[in-house]
Amino acid sequence: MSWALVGIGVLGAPLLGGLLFGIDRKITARLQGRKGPPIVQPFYDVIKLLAKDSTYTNRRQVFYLYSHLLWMLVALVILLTRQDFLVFVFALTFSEVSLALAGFATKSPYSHVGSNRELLQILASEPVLVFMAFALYLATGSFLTGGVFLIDEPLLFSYPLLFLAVLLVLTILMRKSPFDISSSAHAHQEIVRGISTEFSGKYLALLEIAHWVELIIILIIVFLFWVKPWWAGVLLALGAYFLELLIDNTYARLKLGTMVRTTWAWGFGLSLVNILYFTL
Amino acid sequence: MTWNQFLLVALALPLVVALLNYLVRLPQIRKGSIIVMALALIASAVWLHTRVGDNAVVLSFPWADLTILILDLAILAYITYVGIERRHPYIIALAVLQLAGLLYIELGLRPDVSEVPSLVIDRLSVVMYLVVAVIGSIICVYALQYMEEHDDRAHPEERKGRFFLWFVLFLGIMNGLIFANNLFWLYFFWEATTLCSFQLIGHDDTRESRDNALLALFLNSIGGLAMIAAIFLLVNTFGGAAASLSAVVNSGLAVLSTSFLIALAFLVIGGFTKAAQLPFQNWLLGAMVAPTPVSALLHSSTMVKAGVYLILRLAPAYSGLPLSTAIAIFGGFTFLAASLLAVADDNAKRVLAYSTVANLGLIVACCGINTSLAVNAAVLLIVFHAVCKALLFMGVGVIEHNVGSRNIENMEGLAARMPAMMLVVSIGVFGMFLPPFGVLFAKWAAMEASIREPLLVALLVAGSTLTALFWTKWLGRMLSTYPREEEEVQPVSMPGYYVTSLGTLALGLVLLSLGLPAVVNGLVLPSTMTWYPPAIQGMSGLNLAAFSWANYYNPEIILGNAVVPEGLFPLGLLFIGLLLMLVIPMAFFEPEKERVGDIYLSGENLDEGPLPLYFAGAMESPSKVSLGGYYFRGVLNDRTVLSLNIVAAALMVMMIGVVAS
Amino acid sequence: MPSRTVIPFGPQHPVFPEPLQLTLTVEDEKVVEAVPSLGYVHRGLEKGAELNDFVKNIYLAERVCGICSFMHSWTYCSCIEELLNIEVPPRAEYLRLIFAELSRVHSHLLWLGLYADAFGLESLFMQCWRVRERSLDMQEAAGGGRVILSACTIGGMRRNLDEDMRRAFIKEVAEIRRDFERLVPVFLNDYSIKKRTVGVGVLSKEDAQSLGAVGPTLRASGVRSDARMLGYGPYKEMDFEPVVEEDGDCYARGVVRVKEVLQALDLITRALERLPEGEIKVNFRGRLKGEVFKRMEQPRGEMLYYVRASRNKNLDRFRIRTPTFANIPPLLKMLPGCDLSDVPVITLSIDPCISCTER
Amino acid sequence: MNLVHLAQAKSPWVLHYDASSCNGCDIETVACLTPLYDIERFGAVPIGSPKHADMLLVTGNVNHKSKRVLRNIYDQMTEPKVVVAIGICATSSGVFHQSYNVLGGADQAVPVDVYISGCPPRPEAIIDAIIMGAEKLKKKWKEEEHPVKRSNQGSDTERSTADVG
Amino acid sequence: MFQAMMPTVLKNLFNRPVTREYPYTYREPFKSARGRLVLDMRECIMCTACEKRCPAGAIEIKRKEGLYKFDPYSCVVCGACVEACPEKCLEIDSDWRRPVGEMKTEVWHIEPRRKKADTA
Ligand code: SF4
Ligand code: SF4
Ligand code: SF4
Ligand code: SF4
Ligand code: SF4
Ligand code: SF4
Ligand code: SF4
Repeated sequence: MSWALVGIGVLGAPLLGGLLFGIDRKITARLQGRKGPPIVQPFYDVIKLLAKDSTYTNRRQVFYLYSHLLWMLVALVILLTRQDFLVFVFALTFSEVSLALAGFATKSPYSHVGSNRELLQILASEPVLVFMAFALYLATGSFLTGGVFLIDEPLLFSYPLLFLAVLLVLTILMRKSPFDISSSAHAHQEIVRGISTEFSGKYLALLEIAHWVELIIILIIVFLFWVKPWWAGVLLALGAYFLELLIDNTYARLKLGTMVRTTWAWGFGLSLVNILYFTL
Repeated sequence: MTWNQFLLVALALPLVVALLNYLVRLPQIRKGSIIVMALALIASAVWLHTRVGDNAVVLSFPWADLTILILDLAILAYITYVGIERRHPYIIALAVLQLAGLLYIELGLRPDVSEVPSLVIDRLSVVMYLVVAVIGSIICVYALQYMEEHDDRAHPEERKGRFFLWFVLFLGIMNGLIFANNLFWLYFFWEATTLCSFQLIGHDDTRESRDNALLALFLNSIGGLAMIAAIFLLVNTFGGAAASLSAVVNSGLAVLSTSFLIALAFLVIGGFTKAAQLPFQNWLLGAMVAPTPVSALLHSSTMVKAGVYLILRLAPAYSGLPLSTAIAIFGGFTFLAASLLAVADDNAKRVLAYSTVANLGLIVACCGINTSLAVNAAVLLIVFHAVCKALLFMGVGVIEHNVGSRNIENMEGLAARMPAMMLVVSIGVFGMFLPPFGVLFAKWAAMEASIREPLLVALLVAGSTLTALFWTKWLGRMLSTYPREEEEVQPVSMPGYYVTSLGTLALGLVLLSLGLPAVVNGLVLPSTMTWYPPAIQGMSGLNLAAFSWANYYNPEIILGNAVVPEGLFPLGLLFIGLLLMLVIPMAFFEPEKERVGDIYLSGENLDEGPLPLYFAGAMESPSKVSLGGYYFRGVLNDRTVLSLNIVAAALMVMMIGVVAS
Repeated sequence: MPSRTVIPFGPQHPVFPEPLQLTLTVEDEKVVEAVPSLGYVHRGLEKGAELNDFVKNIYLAERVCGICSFMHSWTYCSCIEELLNIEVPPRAEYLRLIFAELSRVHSHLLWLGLYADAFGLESLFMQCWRVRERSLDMQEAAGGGRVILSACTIGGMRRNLDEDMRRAFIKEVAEIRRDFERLVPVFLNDYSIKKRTVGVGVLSKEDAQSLGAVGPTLRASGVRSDARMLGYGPYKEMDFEPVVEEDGDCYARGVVRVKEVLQALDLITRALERLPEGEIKVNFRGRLKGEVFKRMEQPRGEMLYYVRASRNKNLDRFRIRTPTFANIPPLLKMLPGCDLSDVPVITLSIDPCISCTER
Repeated sequence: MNLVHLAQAKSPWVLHYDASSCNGCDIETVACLTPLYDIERFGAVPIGSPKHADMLLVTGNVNHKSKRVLRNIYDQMTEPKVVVAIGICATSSGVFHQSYNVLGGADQAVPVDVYISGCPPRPEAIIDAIIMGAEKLKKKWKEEEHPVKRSNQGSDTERSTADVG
Repeated sequence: MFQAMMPTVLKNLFNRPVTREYPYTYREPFKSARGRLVLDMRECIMCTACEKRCPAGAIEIKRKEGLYKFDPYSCVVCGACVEACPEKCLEIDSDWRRPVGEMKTEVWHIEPRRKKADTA
């Protein structure tokens, strides 16, 4: 891969992610029996936000918000260039930590609670991703993401349980019900909009764009479970995406404690059992 | 410079400076002598680094053996005296047992140690010496200013003299410890660090500090006893020649006798106590009552590092044995448990202490994994952890003096009041768990190496996520400011000593991380090369030696084109990320053009004007928004600590069981 | 010292459609203290009513609340009717019952939707409101307004129901029931909803009684109490039996309302089938004098009206005690000790209606 | 900047505040979100924080207590922003005009851009108002300042029976 | 049931959305709906019955000047005035008023005419 391709990836991912978000809103609307917004709605939103005036409460908030987007992109680049998956998880964590710090930087009770919840979401989701790195190593003999392209059998076949665990944490990463507790697409939250309560204008737009990138990252993670032929992986990713939408629309939002308990018991358990089974 | 001259600088100079400060209590003398000593130590470290090659330097001073023995007995006698005076039966018992053991070995077994080299200086010692000398010296400079501000009620000058006596002595003893090869010498330095830490923890002479000093003495005496037991087993079975660290290490699998293995286990347990592994962590937490430079010294470069240093050094000896796996699991468990406890604490210094315990656990786990990658990761962790922790402790010390509290909650909004400290602490915290800093690199290597033990993988994964939780939580509290707080609050200015010491360390941390390949190739790999030559990499073929400068910053590798089979830490890419993180906000953020907005308080803000963060509450009364961190006390409380300790103790018993069977 | 967070929860807050402030003190995320602050929608309606001609007050009473608007006008009108000794024709009384129960259907469906939103199940909210639109169409077709009907007047009704419409209504009610029954199992059985509501915000029978809870909040705690049991209007002919649940948690309160929707649909069908022929309005004359006190069951519980008059056209005193007013003390009993995420669920579980509480 | 204009008209994020209504208007506003009306078709989504909102939907009269809140929310919204007064209470004060605690319509607290009458207005009418408000949003973009209109005295439409008859 | 919502959402997905496409399609309001008050003042005799019955104070009559002011932004469309008017000048229409950017009062100048009673 050359720099140019990486550049295309970095620019293209948000666009694709935005489009997928538009489709998400359309499908969600249809699941609720509504017509829903046009598919390009996320782009309208972000362009509008970019043109809107913005306020900030202090400089560090702005700094960490940029850092959130930036490290999300770094994580994307690591993934796109098929590098070390463990490092990818670290970069993703840095991105989420930055977001939490951006929320903490304002002395707003809503952001504060949101940031704390974000941290617990990291706590809930990161282990499974790290396990995935180990699974990659065990299956391919390398921590590099590129390894999955070298083996013939899809990762899914050796790690069905881990795949389930990944699906479980995808709900968290995609901020979908039942685990959309730190900030959700839907406004009706007990903590208003959580971390993003204090962002406005272009800063909110930055956050939205970061979410788009995050979505692409998430889909790539699913894709890795079945890379050969490539369309199988794409189908798998889209299937998982649709499944998340269904779950989002049929589950009530669960509570913080339930989330941590569920992901640690099931996510951890399933991954570990699968990895142990694989090594034996 | 000759070796003798070097030893004069490394061992005798601190002793002299310590005594000088105790006897002549003049601030000018104190400052001058300590700064000179610091510079001399740093210079000697550089000299040592250039001087020691792949072959260890062996130095023998048989004439000093008797002196060492007498000093040993003196220390033990003193500890017994303390135990009697403070009516602590366990300390008395432990000290008397050690005394009896030592006397029995010397008089009953009469080992012939004339063949045993007193000191051996190899590359690992060089790494340790660099850590102790450089970081220790910087802490000394910091302490000069800190102790000026420290509240010593009566006879301030006398107390300062006493403080610097033990403080500087500590450095010298630590230098001895990392060179010692003769087990009796090692034991002496070991006990001397115990003594120094006892004196320093009790420095404030309050009830609390005296109690905690006693606790440290008690728990470390267990380690001392373990060491005596190990020496006894070795000398009893193999004769005097076995009382040599290098002999123990090099004998390796050749002497697979039970008593050798048990001796090995005892030595490791001795290391556990010093390294404050669960269930011995309490002395380190109690030590937090001491003045901050002491904590910084204990955590970063001396006491606890002595513990892991010993375990690390012994790693080749137990390589491939069940003991090794047991150590790995034990370390992993400590890593997880300490991280968990750190989440529930709101005392900044205790959080740092738990984090130290956790990281030492990780180092121990690496030693237990015992592959080239893992052991190199352990060395790297020792180096970077020392830098970060020294920085963090010193930062917290400054904050504590200004805020008047160690409670994390009281540090809220520090970013506005002490922006410089915020920067320093942020670097320290980022250094502990975020890419591309060294600790994370080492953690990455450790995790990739841990693939050998799936159970260990689980422990490390759980522990490392918890790490992110408590660090971010703390940093978040400090960042939290209300709009316009910066304009309203006067930033606190910083004395030169602080700027020098903290600035050096912060800059050093960034530079060391940037130059990771140099650190790996120049320091870390050579220090393990003797036992883990790159040719026989561990099970995971991941080869740290392949990661040269060229590799890290090679665009081809950043782009993932080069085929590196096992794993790769794309340092260059991560640094580009870090750089952009600093540049982009500066480029796009125009604070003048934008409005500072009040925070959202559901429409009931009263914070225009003199009442920041107030909202109209019930009956229109102004109520203040207050924020509190999450500590999960419902789940993590004393009972959790107790059960974790029990599990740790059980693991340790099992470890010995594994060895004995 | 445990660290505590103080959160101003409201008045402007996405989970509350109406302004209400709870100053929440939380530790981690456990609520330690909740202090309410009211008065954001106080309009001085009762005082305003005393300035008016008593006939105009029908329109004012309707606007005590836009949700159970019809019930307010019914209660007000029946107070005046009692003062003036007016005998309301039976057809009008039946029509009133039909509209009142229709209000209950739309009010409960509305609430079930908001409740679903409070625990984050947006699609369920959408479905509840979608069903509710049918009942609004019925109200508009027959009463002239989607939510504020202005159909009730002193002495009877302003709007009649012709035979075609009556038949259409019976059919429409059956369809509402069919649509709603699809959602019933969701409220009763869904795993995630139960996870969020069972055992949350428990109000014991004793507390419910001593703190003066009313309506579904009271009935969900196992107390058989409903003002409709008094048999005002045509209720005496309806064999009315209140819905009672025992557990007193949020889940039980939801179940009570789900069952009440079905019950209300039954009552409407029955009333439509038995609808007597005849006049819908009688003319009245006379002077207002005396005082009257009325209890009626609104969707949210029992409501008290007190009217005193001595001046012919104007009222001397006009007082309303609304159900939410009575349900706030039980709410404050339930909040401490719950999780922050439970606050919206518990608060909404009493179906707070601030506009009537503050009038 | 046609794209920006398009985006602004297509993405009005609404914040609803009940300044002291009877609920009638509130529930009709909420009804606009529901499947039958679905204002998300026009990109309008309800939003919790004023900092994200483009459009403030006010229902109900302004009273002494809600005036400050309304003003505060309005101030926290960033430009461009429009205010829509929904229902008679918010345009004037309807049946509550003689109550002691009622100050009048929403324009007593914030400048109003769109008025919609009705007690309560039908959801269709509210959709009309939101579309109209969204159109106004793009006009307001980067206007220097928003003069605060504090009166609701528009010029009267003069008509006479002679004109009609 | 684990996910009781599933059948409903799937049904929704595969059915057409129920959204009424207002403003692209227009659904006639019910005939009886109270949309807005329309005035036709040709027959008005300035008796002020409507003014007296209006709960919202939307009608203001100045007999001497022949002024009849109606504020559509105060009218709650209750219909009390319609019932009160002897001349059937007022009527409730089922269509609704469109939003405006500026509120305007309807002012009618009513030519002085004799009351109906007089003509009779
Ligand atoms: S009347 Fe009630 S609301 Fe008003 S001030 Fe008194 S106690 Fe408060
Ligand atoms: S008005 Fe009545 S109910 Fe209210 S506080 Fe006073 S006595 Fe109690
Ligand atoms: S409870 Fe009050 S505000 Fe709510 S709908 Fe009923 S009357 Fe209206
Ligand atoms: S109980 Fe609620 S809905 Fe019923 S009249 Fe009162 S405020 Fe209105
Ligand atoms: S306009 Fe009518 S429906 Fe709307 S709040 Fe006012 S009284 Fe209620
Ligand atoms: S319809 Fe009602 S509010 Fe409107 S003018 Fe007539 S009486 Fe007044
Ligand atoms: S009641 Fe009719 S006739 Fe009399 S003033 Fe009013 S509109 Fe004119």
